[in-house]
Amino acid sequence: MKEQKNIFNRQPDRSKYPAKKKNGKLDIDLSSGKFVKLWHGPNHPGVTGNMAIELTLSGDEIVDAKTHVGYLHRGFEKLMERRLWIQCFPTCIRMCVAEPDYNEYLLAKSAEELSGIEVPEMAEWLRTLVLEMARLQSLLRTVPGQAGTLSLGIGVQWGVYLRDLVLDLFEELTGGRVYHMYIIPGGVRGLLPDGFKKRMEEVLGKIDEFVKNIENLMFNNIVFKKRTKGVGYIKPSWVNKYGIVGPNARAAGFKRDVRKDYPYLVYDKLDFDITHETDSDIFARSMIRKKELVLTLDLIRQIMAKMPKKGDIKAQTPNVLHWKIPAGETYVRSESSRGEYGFYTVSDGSTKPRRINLRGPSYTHAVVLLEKLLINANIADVHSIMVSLQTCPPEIER
Amino acid sequence: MTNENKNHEKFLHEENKIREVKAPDGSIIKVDPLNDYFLDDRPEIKKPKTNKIVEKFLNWSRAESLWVLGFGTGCGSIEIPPLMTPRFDAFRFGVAMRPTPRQSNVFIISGYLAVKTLKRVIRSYEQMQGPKYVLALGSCTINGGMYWDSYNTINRLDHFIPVDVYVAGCMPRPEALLAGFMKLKERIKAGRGEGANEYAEKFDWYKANQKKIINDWNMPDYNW
Amino acid sequence: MAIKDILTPFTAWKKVFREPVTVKDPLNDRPGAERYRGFHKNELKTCIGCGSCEEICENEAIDLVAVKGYDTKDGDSGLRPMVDYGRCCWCALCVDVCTTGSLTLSNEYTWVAEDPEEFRFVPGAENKEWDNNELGWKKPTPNYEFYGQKRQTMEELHPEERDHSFIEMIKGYSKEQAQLEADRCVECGICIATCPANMGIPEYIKAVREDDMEYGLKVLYETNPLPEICGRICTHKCETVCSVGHNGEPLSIRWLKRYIADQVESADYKRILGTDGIENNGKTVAVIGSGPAGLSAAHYLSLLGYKVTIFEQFAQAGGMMRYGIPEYRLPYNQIDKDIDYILSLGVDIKYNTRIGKDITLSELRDKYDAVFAGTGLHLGRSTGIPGTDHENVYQAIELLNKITEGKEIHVAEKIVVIGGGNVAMDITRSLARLQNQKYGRVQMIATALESEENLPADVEEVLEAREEKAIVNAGWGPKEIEIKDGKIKGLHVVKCLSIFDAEGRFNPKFDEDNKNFFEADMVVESIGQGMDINYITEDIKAELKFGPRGRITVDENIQSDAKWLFVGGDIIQGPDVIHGIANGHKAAYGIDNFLKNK
Amino acid sequence: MEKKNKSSIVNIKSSIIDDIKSRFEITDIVHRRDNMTFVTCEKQKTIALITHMKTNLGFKHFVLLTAVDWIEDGKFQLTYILNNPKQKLDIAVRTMISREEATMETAHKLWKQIATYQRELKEMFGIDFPGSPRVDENFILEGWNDIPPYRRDFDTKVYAEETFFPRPGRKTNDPAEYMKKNLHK
Repeated sequence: MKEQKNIFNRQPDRSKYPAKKKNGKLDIDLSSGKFVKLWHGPNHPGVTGNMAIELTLSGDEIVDAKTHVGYLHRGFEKLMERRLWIQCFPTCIRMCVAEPDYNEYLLAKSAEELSGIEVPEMAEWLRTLVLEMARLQSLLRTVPGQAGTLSLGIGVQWGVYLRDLVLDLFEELTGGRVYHMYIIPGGVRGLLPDGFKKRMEEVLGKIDEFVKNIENLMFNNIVFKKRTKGVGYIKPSWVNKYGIVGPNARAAGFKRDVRKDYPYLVYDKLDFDITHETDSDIFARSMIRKKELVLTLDLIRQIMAKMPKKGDIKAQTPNVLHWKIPAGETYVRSESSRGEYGFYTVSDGSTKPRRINLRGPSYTHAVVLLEKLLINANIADVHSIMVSLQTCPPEIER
Repeated sequence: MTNENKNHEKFLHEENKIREVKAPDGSIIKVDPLNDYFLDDRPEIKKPKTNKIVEKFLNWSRAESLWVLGFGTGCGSIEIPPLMTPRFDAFRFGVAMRPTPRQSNVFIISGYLAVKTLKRVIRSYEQMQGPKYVLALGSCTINGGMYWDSYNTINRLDHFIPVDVYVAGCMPRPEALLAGFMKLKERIKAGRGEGANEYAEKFDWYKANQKKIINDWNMPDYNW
Repeated sequence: MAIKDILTPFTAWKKVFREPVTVKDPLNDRPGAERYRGFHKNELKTCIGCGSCEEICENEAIDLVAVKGYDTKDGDSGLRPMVDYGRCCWCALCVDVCTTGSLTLSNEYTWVAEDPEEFRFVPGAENKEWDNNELGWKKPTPNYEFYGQKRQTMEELHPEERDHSFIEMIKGYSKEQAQLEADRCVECGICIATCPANMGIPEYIKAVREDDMEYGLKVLYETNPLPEICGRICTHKCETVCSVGHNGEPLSIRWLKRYIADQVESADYKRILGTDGIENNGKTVAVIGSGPAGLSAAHYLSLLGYKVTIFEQFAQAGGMMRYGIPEYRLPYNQIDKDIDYILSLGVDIKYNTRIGKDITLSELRDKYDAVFAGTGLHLGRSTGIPGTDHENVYQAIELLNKITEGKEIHVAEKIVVIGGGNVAMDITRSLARLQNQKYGRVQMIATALESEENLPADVEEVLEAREEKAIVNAGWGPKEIEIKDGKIKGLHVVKCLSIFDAEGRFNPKFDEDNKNFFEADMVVESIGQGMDINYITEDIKAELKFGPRGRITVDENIQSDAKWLFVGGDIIQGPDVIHGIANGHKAAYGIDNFLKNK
Repeated sequence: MEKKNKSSIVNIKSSIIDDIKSRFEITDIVHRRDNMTFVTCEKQKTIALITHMKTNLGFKHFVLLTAVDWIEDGKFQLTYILNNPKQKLDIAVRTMISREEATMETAHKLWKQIATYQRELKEMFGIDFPGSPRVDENFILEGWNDIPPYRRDFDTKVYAEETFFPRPGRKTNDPAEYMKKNLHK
């Protein structure tokens, strides 16, 4: 794959500066006055999550970056070790605020796989619906959010409003606005309410229009193009080396999508193609997310059309108050809007999990990869790059 | 004043440790960065105006211009964008977001506080201009919420900074948050929004609580 | 980089003319959705305070507190959940697990306060504005359960297989069934208080679930030394209050108890219960009667080191359990299993020894340090209606005794049983079996004063009697036994309207116009039994106090006013096995206290 | 068609397992799913095994590295999950290391993100990976002076109650005990 030429880069070449010491480390002497330390974060106004990047600047160019996480650490993996399996269900959701449903699904799936419980078909369809809705609402924040990082706030205003409409639908279906707590081990917690399909179609129609508008606003916008093309370039060879997954890998030309590669739930009954871009810069990643948004709209429509009308919503599990899951371990994964999202679950045969470990895409994207991408970037692009990787600190530190 | 607590010393960053520096004239100067680079005044208690009408007017104006610090500390911060965008449009109620503590007078603690964040929250809170108010969202700020048994999140916010209004929920909806703002306005107008003075009055108690759990007290005692 | 790229972003301006999307009054315009999980509501009257909500809450947000106006009673702990909104995460697991369905969430979501202490409240008791909200989260239906609602079906012999023989009809649970049944328990412990013996029910059910029979047996023997017997014929009052029974079927607590006892070989009992080599403390106690009360007392006294001697009037031990309960319900080998273990603790038993005839009570008083009397109700009561003196009118209890002893009894072709209690059902079904053996068909009618709903017998007993083709015809008062030519023709009855008067005294009212006639050539009376305490001589009687219905008054230690005499079992309480066991248990500790302080 | 796919993946998997079996001593092979297998390898050979899988068997994608504390056996289990994106196959390599001397060879040279995992393990479990970048720096916690929190012997509830001032004034009753007090004769 040919590497994209950096046509819009307005930066002078400073690749030889700062000089390297003999041991290979950068020669950064803060007291020389040539370098400045700048902390990006940890406070944030509700876009990514609390996370700090310790930047070392030379002029407005970044010569060194260190990420600092842990501002949102609650110790979920420890807490879940002292909760019953059913009690983990409300707990694990909070590991990622933006798309909590993937946590619900993965916990349920792990428990079901380890104990060999079959979930009714209706529940599988509803789960798929909820997961796609979760992706939809997450993308409605991040697609315009990318423009928002360049101070193009109007897309964010539209997106947040539409996301709110999706949240209203969530509220109808699941009873919760942000934390839905809907996918429970064994099944789901309710059928579609009356008239849900119609209201869903209304909202989807509005989002269709939004996609057109955002196309005009962002992707045909000269400022956006100039600020994003060629910036934050990820070499395709890094994809395996840095463990890049999801949209970020797809934007680099890798056709990888858990929904297609390891079909779970009812994705094998849905008709879709993996989104694909090759430029691997911020623009390409934004484009991928927009395509994902369109794909999600299509998938939701397919689900609504193909879904059975009624059926059981939950398989009978053992009494949840003393549900023992047979000893064993498993890893289950799903495709969140950020990429491969998986739970590694170990059970020792008791009523509580031995260990649940979350593999979040931000864990690989937002620490080592981000540090790498920020080198030689302009200070004004830090936030764009961070958002283009869809950084979500709560899932890094949990 | 600083560096008294031996427990903190272990975690003190290299650049903040007391060290000796050679001056150009050859004399040795002892440098205590935490002491030397910051003012170590205690916060002041600002008494309300004696004139009732003036004070009432001031309170009314304070209540109608709530400038919120853009520092989302927990889950609840995800409900702040909807609140500030057209659907709920908090601007019409006099609520605006500001990027720095210096410009804001309301701090929304939007849920759980990890110890690491608490330290930043205290710094930010102390840097805010008085009179300042704290709005606490969700179960976590009241009694620990979901993370009541976590080793890394605090249980009771009112032990660390004075809180004006609590909003129940996990997480509270934007509407509930708006109701919290209404309550806060009511409180300020009634002259009960005295958080900053309370902090100054019980300063030692708050500091003791804060220092008990923040092991690397890598900052001056009071940042203003 | 076309000119288009510069111009198209301005298309956003066309939105300027669109209607704004702003919610006018966000605080009032947007109630929560139908399923919204807002603040808690609780129907305090339905709630039984089982604490399942507290148990499932991962945040320890729920406390159980006493609420005014709701007292502790059987099946209701009197506690109600208090929710701490400094902990709650609105997951509604508490709603989904609620055994009675009383707990729900409303769709109200705004609660703002300046004082953090305000956020604790007892839903339903504090008149919150959302108490009457219709909308909000309720447990999803159907087929959404956190624990099994259906009992494991107990395999039993088909009516055709069982109705002519005395083989045990209940087959008992398999391991798999027992574990599935035990899994349904929510471990609330509400049943414990209702059990007369206060057995550790959730604990032994847990032992079944975890397949730890030895621990299960230990729990059983803590309060009940006759698990095989109780596991079959206990009146299982616990099951009537089982919290799981509020939405589904109650747990089969009795069958689980039987399962544990059935799994352990009698040879292992001593090892498991650790009762080898108990030291004798040199004191002696006499126990009159080897019924449940006597055996229970003997068991616990032996564990305390007393040398116990039982005096039994019949040739075998067990009292009413052996001589009153038919073999198809309680096989004799199972009685022997429990009794043999108790006897193996060093208990002496003297058969065919009747107090008052073979030995007097005062002799016992002089020879032993204390005496426990659990003599039971062995005298049949008669209705006293005309015709009861006929030779073919029998007392149920006598017939049952004879069946046990293997004696030939008279079995007529058509039989009427007067009575609707468990004993009446026992004799009805026993005679039905004998009729089957003798005539190949059943012509049994059991009639009772009580109406169908209020029959004192257990529901399943009546059901099974009917399955065995006996007729149970409730709500009739016996009037007269018609006798023609010295032979019984049948029983005249009139409709019974009510049994007790306004003050609760026994005073049946009849509708004399509504008559009926049950054809029969044999009548069995089973309207209850009386006690025979003639062995208590007048001089001892003078020391005692007597309560209503001639029952001896005892204190909470089952100690009578003659300090050396302890009295328990059916003659003071019940009648049933489990009260007897409880009395025996208490008496053992009462006697121990008494003798230690003597 | 689908069935054929299924059997082919099982075949590929078994040939891969055979390959590593012939080169390394692996035990405890657990087939969790058609496309997922857990194997256990001894500590010294683990990194070599992973390197072999990456370079020769097409396991290009590294899924995760984490530890499980088996305090009863005095062991930490390290789990490396590797993914073969072409064959769509997962193999998880487990290795047991001593809890007392919790050190492991670093693998950060194979995949860059492993450095992050190893930093987390160092902080949360106290497992050392000498040579791993920034492994001694704070990752998540700040000023932590207790035993590493993910170890099983660290009791988070006790720690939280001692440290974080739970709001007083709560009292609960156990229904069974409460009824015992009020009802038992």
